[in-house]
Amino acid sequence: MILPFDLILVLFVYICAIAAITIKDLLSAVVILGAYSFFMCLLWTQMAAIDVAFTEASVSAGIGTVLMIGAVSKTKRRSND
Amino acid sequence: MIVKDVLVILFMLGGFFLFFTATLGLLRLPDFFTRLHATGKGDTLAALWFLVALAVYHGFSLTSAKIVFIAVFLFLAQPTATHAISRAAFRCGVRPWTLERAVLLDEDTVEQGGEK
Amino acid sequence: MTQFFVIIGVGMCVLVLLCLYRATFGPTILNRAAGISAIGTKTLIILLLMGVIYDRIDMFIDISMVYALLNFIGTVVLAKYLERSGEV
Amino acid sequence: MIQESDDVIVKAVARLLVPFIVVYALYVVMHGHYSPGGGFQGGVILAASFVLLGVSHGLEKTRRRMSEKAARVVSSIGVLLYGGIGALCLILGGNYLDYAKLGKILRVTPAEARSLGILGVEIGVALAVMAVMCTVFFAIFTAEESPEDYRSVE
Amino acid sequence: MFEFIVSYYNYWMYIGLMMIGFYAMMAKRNLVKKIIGMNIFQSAIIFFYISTSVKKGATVPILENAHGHATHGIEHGANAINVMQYANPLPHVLMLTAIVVMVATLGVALAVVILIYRRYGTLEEDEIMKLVRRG
Amino acid sequence: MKILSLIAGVLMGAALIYGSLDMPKWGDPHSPASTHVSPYYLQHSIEHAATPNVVTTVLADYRGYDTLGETTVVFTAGMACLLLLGKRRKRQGK
Amino acid sequence: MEVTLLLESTDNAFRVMERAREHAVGLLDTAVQFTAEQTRFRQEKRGQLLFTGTQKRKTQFQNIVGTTIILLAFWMLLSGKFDAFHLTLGVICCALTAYLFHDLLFANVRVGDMRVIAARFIAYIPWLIEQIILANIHVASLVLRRKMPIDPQIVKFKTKLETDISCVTLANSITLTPGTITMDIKDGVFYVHALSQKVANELNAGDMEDRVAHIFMEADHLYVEDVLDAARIYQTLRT
Repeated sequence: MILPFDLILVLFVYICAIAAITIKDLLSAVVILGAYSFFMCLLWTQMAAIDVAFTEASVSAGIGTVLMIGAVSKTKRRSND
Repeated sequence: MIVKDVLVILFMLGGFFLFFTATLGLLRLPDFFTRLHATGKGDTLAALWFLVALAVYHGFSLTSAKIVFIAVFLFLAQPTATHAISRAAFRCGVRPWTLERAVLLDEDTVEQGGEK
Repeated sequence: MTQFFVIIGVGMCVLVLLCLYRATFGPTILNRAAGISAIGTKTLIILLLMGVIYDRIDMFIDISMVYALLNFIGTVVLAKYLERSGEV
Repeated sequence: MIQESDDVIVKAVARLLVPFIVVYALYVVMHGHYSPGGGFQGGVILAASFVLLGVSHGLEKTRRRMSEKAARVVSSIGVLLYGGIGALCLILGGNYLDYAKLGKILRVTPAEARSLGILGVEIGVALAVMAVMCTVFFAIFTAEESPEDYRSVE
Repeated sequence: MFEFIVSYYNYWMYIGLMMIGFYAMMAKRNLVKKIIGMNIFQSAIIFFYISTSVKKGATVPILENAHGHATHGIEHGANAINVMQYANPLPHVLMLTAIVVMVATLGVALAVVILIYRRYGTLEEDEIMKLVRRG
Repeated sequence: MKILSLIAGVLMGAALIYGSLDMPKWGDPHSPASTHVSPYYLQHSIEHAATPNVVTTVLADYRGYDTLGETTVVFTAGMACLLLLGKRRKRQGK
Repeated sequence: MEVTLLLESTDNAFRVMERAREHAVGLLDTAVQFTAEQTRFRQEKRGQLLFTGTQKRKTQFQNIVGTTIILLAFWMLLSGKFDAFHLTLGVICCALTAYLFHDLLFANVRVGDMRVIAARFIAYIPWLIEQIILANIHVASLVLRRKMPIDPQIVKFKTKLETDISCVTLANSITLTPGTITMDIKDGVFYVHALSQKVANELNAGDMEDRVAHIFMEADHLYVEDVLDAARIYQTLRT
């Protein structure tokens, strides 16, 4: 564990989480969720959980965001809240 | 040993400076296309500096070869992503910002490019 | 030397915060995508710096390579969706 | 969404990168013993290569390599490989998933037999995860948007 | 006091993240927003599990200087490994599989969302409930 | 509704924070989670399975049943997705 | 009188015969020419067909082998373990990947020499990095000033490059040198967004395009010649 990294990264994670649930444009929310996964990966790396970070990196960069964008493209993009 | 450390520090500071200018450009420049100028490629060169610094720090080994591969893939993938997103904006009809804050493009460019 | 790497890493995190401003408050989805692709590159570098701090860089380099190889798929898919739908 | 892209650059770069992504994923699967990685990660990266191929080169070229039917079969093969290795240990006189008994037929020491057993299991997991991710990707991206006969309620 | 905060703030962080996800799952009416909240909730739980595995000053749980020589390990390796030097691998294993299962369930949830949109033409929960009650 | 869910979330958070005060300190090497079974895994991984990556050993060898279950869950999720969205015949009626 | 008549008639007869001989020779000549052309054309076509046919059949195998070798080098650099077990695993994995993806890495087979292209490409990289650094300094100085003196504009130019891989090299080089982004490529026309007038003027000079054309041997038009002269190559291959 590296303490200064931990504090800053947790702050980033909070910013991303709040932004992802408040933005009304679903596509933007999905894209910001991708950034949330980046920071989660960094957080787990600094906690020495390297395999978990590997999984999160490959999942979020390869599949997760793509699936969400596909689902948004098949449904509606705007949301009411 | 000391030469290596100095080299690493110099490269890292250079990369950090380039990252800083790229981020500053991302914040300051007026519209989307000009922001892409700052982020898409200043970042790539800065990442190259950092990778060179790490390769120097780690010495000559297979890890350095992997670092070279990371640089190659970054130089392939990053411009492609920049191009893809800017092309999407161009096709969607986003008007670029110009000096007079008015569109001064010749007509057929707009006709062929922006399909709006 | 480790201190230097930690300081550089924290500085990179501050730059990520500045990019995050563009990613969260960016006027359109395009600006957000630009900010997030910038964050992706910086993430790769921070990962490698953490590897140096832990002194196990040969383990951490694999994750960085995943980001270098796969990070542009999301942007390409997003660009394709925007091109098809035609609205930004 | 999944038809062939008309962008030359994306197509060419995807063409150049896809074989390297696949080899990298296989490296991750095979070297899970010594560096981070393993079946789950390698499977997801393999699926990501197919996603990239499908997004850039269209559905037809992807189907030529991994069709939906093949994905179904491969995912079953992956789970069966995992279970089959366990059952093989059972047949050889050990407990279920006790790879040390594999040394009898492979003629190696029990520790190395366990290592090889781990490798086989990881390959099974990678196949299953890859095929399932491809299935989900195809299912979501080829779903019809809103056919009329579903709109009966309004 | 400072010592107290440093030794417990990580748990509070994950609790706050979990609250954000919980609130999004309950209060947001859009179904995709609910899925995003579910994602955040799951990551918070994974965050908690990984937090329990941390040891101060420990590196990644991949043994050093022991690249696959089983015989050497048997002779003098077993006692030479300092357990305090490596992080606890058990929560990593549990959470590693949890992430992949998370993506698989995400796929199923998105499939259900697409089906709901086909059937009702909207993603807002209250409108869907209105349509369901009407007929 | 929003107020209610906010209250519920805050209540849950308060209860969890109260519970977290009894947790071991963050980064404590002698916490109960890392003293019972994980030292055994760390010490015997090389000896039993010739694998330096302890995570892989625990994943596929010591806890193989667990991973078999997880793989089955992933497989089932894929099949469920296929059932939900796959090409099928038109529904009869309604 | 009669003698002159006789002489004239013989003369005429000789002339007629001469003309007939000329006609015959001409006819024969054209016939010979025609048949020769026909046979040559047929031969050429046959050779061409044979050449392309063998090429097609050969190239799939060659593609698989070439892809395997490249991927095996990549694998060995990644793996770092050179014992028999891991090398066997590597060969199996690379062969499998090459079998699945053989038409991706070498999509358009060209007769040009790959080694020359590789050497020229490697020589191109330092120049590119130098350009990137220079232009990066330019953009950094633009950004750091209080009033940013930028003048964005769209430059449109038609390229002479033919294959897609050289187009991609040019486009990515343009994107990498800061100040310019390739926005779109439509039928060989590049739309480039330039950050300032200076960068746009540099781009219009076309130095980079010439260099890229030099790398992929499109300036020499070796490619077109080689395809037309397939029969000759085939003959030299046969002997």
